[in-house]
Amino acid sequence: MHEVFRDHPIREGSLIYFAGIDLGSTMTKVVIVDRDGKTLSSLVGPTGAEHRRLANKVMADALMRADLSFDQVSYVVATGYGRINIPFADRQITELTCHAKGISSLFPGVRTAIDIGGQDAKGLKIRNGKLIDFVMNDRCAAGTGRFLDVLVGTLGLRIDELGEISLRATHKLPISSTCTVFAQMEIMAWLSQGTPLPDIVAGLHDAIANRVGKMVKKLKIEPEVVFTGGVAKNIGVVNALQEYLGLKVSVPAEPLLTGALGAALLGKELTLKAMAEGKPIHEKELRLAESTFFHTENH
Amino acid sequence: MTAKGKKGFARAKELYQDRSQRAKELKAEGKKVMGYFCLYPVLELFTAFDIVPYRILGDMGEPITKADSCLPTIVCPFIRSALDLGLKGKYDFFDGVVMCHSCEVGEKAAHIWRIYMDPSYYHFLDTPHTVHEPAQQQFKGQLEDFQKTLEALTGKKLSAGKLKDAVDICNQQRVLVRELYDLRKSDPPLISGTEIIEVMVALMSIPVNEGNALLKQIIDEARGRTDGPQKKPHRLLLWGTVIDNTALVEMIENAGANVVMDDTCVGSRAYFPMVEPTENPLDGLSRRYLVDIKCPRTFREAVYGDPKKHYIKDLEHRFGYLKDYAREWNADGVILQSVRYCDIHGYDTPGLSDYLNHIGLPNIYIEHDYSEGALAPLRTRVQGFLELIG
Amino acid sequence: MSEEKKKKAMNRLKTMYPLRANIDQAYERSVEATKAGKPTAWSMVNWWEADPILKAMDIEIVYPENYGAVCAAIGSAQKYLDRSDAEGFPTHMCGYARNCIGYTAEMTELGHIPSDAPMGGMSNPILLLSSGALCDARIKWFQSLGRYLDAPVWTVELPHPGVEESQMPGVREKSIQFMVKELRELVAFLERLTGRKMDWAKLEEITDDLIEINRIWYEINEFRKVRPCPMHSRDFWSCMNASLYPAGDPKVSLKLYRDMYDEVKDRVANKIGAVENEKYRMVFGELPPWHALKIFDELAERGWNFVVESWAYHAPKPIDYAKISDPLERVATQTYQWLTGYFPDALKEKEYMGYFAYPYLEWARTYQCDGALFHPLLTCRTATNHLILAQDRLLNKLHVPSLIAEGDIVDLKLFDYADTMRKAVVLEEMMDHYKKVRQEEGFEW
Amino acid sequence: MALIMGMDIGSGTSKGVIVRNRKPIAYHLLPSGVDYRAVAQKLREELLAKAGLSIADIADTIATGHGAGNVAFSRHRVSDILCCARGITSIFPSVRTIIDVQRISTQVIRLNATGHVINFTINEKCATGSGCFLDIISHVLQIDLKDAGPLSLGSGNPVTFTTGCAVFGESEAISRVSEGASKEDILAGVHRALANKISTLVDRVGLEMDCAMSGGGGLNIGLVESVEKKLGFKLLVSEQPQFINAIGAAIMAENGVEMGGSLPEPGSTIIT
Ligand SMILES: Nc1ncnc2c1ncn2[C@@H]1O[C@H](COP(=O)(O)OP(=O)(O)O)[C@@H](O)[C@H]1O
Ligand SMILES: Nc1ncnc2c1ncn2[C@@H]1O[C@H](COP(=O)(O)OP(=O)(O)O)[C@@H](O)[C@H]1O
Ligand code: SF4
Ligand code: SF4
Ligand code: SF4
Repeated sequence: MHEVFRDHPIREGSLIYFAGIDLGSTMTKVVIVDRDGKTLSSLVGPTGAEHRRLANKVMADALMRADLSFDQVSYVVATGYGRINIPFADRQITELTCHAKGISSLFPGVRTAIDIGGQDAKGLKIRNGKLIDFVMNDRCAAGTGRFLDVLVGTLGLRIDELGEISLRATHKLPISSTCTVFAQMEIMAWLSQGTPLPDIVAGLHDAIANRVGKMVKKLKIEPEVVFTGGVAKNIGVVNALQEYLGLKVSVPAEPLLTGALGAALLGKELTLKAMAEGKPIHEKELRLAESTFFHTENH
Repeated sequence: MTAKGKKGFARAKELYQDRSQRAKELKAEGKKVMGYFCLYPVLELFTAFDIVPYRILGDMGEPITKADSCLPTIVCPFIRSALDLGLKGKYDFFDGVVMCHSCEVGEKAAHIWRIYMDPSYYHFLDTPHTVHEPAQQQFKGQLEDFQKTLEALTGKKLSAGKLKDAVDICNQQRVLVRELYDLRKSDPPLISGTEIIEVMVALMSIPVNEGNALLKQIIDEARGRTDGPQKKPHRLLLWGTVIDNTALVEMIENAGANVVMDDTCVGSRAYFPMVEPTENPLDGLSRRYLVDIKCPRTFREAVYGDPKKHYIKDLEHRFGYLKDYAREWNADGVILQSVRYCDIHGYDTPGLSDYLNHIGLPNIYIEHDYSEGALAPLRTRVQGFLELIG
Repeated sequence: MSEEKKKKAMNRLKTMYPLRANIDQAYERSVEATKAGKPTAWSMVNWWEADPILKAMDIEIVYPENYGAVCAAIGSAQKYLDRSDAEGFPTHMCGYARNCIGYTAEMTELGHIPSDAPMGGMSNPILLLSSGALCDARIKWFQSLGRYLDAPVWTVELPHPGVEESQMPGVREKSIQFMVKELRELVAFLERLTGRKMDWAKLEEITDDLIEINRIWYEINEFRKVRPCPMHSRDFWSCMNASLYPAGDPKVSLKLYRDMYDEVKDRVANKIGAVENEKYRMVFGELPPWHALKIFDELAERGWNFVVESWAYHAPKPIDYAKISDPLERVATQTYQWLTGYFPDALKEKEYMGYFAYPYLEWARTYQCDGALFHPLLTCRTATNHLILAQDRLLNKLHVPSLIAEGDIVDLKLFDYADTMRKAVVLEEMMDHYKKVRQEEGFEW
Repeated sequence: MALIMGMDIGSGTSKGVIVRNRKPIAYHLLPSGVDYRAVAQKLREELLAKAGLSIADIADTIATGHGAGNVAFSRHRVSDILCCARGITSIFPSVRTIIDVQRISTQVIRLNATGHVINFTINEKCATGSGCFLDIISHVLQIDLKDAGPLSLGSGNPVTFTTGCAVFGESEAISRVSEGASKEDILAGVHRALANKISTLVDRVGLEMDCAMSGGGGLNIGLVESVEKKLGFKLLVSEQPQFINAIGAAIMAENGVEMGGSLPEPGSTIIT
């Protein structure tokens, strides 16, 4: 059940391609770009316990959509939580740097970026397209996409409905539990009292926005602020965050993909730089071995 | 002395992996082994009485189970871990323990240790919080009392000569540790951050003179080695709470940096300050331990009694030595790390970060649970930091 | 149960009201004084070690620790906590400290007291007086305010010898002399800082009054050993600040405490309890959940009387200070006595945490308690560290069961009323059981 | 004696029993869902139907558990800790220590010879120490709760869980899978982590034999065996461990009647 985005027709002339693969805790994202940095194809699939082992399968799908073979991809940068588990990657770069890159390519004036993914939330301080400082949360699932993922089940909703539903709220409920699991209990209590769903959902969005907003404030936020990561698809959280920060927040058209996009672009930069300097792009043997492995898996 | 199979680094590693082996051997030979907590129980006094000092540490690889029945979970997990090992009988070979007022939880845990473990010898040193003259005198008085209880325990009177000899031996160790640390100045360093931890933990598990011999072997070995650490894009300074396990440094070093210098209490903080020889050795000792050990547990002001205060001067006074470390060891970034729930280090981090920013040293603060396995999320942070400093 | 009966379950002391009002007024007066430009020191609660000195030099004292409680009670702490987080201070640190750091950061940024600061705010201090007593926050927190304030920080030492070590020859004298030397330095420093001279006569007077206040306050609490206990913890908390901080004019406080003494004595003589049908005599550990004080009414209806509280809020065991002529030495001795007063008894029982944990044992015994209710303050290590130990000692040495009901100093919402009640009824069953055990084993109660 | 209905409206499942003379004569369980009030109503109806009784046959209904306050037709709620004690004692009179593993909390309860509670401790605030942790991991491994226990028994090498968070335990499980750990090993790891927590709780209240496990956790053979292994002895587990609290609630009502009141024994609060 992969979503596929083919943004551009494949162009004849460009011979080399770059892939970024963002193996997140929840979603696996692949973006393939050409030497001009144009996105040729992108793919989003759930990570799941099995998918992680089959990162190359996801990659293969993305290649297929782009009508490319793995040989045509010059450089693969892996990022995301599972970046070390991608055997065919040429290099691993953290999602911090990749998001900064991806976002800057879409919003050249960005100075602060907020990324809320499935397992963590990050604040990035960016100047002239470069990451200069960051904050991250960890440990507690509250304040991450996981918070919502866990709670949608309780509410009997789908994750992609949350945003719309929350817009109908008349009164945002305060959620006091910091723990995801206990917030769940709290919500159940509200539900049993007949509290309207929109109010609860809006309360959850506020809870996330407050937690993440508070953390990102450490960076001394300056506009333009861009909000990315899967949770940015949720209009409710976007609004709550804008309200909390008192600032307008921009969201990329495809927020899930900025990490993978950044990874692909970084791979492109590294390659073009190496080519310009006449240096080898990557260690040949390793690369060959991996690609054979890759092909056998696919045929 | 028993014949030891391994030497140098291999021996240090062996001791790191099985800390108590040597202490237990010595105990079997009739020596007393004394556990001590934190840095303030003066090593010279143990050494002068021919007692084997054995630093009480935790174990990041072992889940804490027993300690939760006497200490709440919202306190320093290092202390909880140490207490847990004690309650599990891992420190049963001690002939006694010496605890101190390291920090609030350290002090409470000391008393709890005594209540639950009931060691046959126990002494508590109430390290003052300031470094002023009266505080030094107070600390000296405490050392006199400590000496008295050791005399009562051993039945031996301590002569000034013996204590002076002990000061010499311990100072020798400090000189050797500095020499070892100097070998981290080259690029690549001759010793990795991981190895340093193994060596330091080993030193804290054996008598000082044996530690000196071990250090000499290690220094020789390091000088001639070809299998040392690789050159890496970054050289880091590591500040913070106790690090007695290699996992964290290993994670950092695997992320693409060499840890070339540290300011933690299983490292330079413990060994760099020297004892000045004084007529009454306790004067030099009380000054060295109370004043010269630069742990954030102690309150110090830039100028004593100055009714004016300048923030940067204050920071310079408290953290200036880190600038020297960074310069001498050529570090291009600083990792400020703390175990969760450490108030002592927690209050200092924003100020220290201000200072490092002021002198232009990139830095990052990371907090961990004192658990080997929970380091994964930190890896991204460290790697991101390295990418950020280029 | 009728409304009428509910009101009657707890019987508050009449003399509590003027004393509480006096404390509140003192707070307001202090705010006004500092607003009017009187030199102000921010001070950690220091158990009378430095307060008399500051008072004698006519320096107004505000206690940011107490201010944290005020902000929490009014519900405005969250903003300051968030600010402290944003400033990069770890969130696990003391809630009062974080409240203060956030407040200070905001005040410095604005250049004046935030207009919405509760109770008029705390004005810019000339001095930050830390204390080495009891917790790390109290030494480290003011130093960390150096980011925002240019006021110098001074740390007052208070030795914490171990129980056995405290009894070694000379330790007491050396410790007190150490404190005296440090206090003398503090006086000299304050003279330089303010350009004023110390008024020694005034210091003597304040010291004497304080010692007397503490003595009477101690005696009042001694009356609570009687069955039925004449004074509930609610009254204790309402009045303790006149001793602890010491809030208000000592002369006024002294008179009000004397009145209270009379009323309590009278209740004892007439066997009037603070709770109707006293069934369970309880120890309360640490500070109560200020937002849920009504729980004490519900418990009072079930026969729970709270007869004694944490050691840290109580006055020292009285000793004779008459022979000490130097007022600084008297001050130091009283504070040292507060900290170590229970040590000799603790040593006899081989209890090595002579403060915090041991007094619970002594009190459970002398106040004949059936159980204890502990309310740990999650971010305050000092108030939480020893509770499990205290529970264990109470149960295993005295057969007194206890309950820990979670809460926090600034996040008052953390206290779960319903859940605490759910556990409290179970504690009743435990108390019934252990009462039998104590009787079987020949305990007095 | 009259028939009494005991209800345990848990955070995960709602359990109802009808008890006569301390013996349950009918059981029924429903997922709690989100509406406690409705589930309590439905549970009552279905339970009565199962037992072939009508409301008029039931002398009293008494509720316990997380959602007890929502049982509109019961006048009294009782503390689940006391219910657990009464319930266990009615089945295993020799029990002195109970390990009650519910969905959001795990509690260890100590009893005296008369079955009264003399100490207890609860692991809560963080979901790691309770059944919930298992639910989360089973969910991510796409394993039915029923199968988690038996499956874990086949593990040769349980993984060590290190994160303190139940929700992140999930991520840890995922990454372990990606490192090649089997589902069996992961489940066994969760059981072991829970067993460690439980042993800490047991240490805190002080163990006395016999020791029983109750609550939904008792249904999980893998968990039971891990705890047994950790503690070094066999646990008593009744046939219907999940119903213990509901049974106990009914027994409390019976006790109250026996003690001469129409109320359940002390330890109850009126639902207002
Ligand atoms: N269509 C959607 N609407 C709202 N939220 C979504 C949507 N798709 C994904 N999410 C949220 O995004 C999160 C995953 O974000 P992602 O950035 O991919 O994280 P990670 O990189 O950790 O996998 C999920 O936890 C989910 O909550
Ligand atoms: N069939 C089953 N097999 C194994 N474990 C189960 C089963 N059913 C429930 N559980 C476990 O029991 C827990 C629920 O226990 P229960 O006592 O019903 O809790 P609550 O009363 O809070 O709903 C679940 O979290 C789950 O881990
Ligand atoms: S509180 Fe909840 S979300 Fe937070 S760490 Fe614990 S289980 Fe996880
Ligand atoms: S890490 Fe901090 S809290 Fe722990 S022992 Fe050290 S100073 Fe104390
Ligand atoms: S930690 Fe506790 S004792 Fe220390 S300052 Fe905070 S509230 Fe006060």
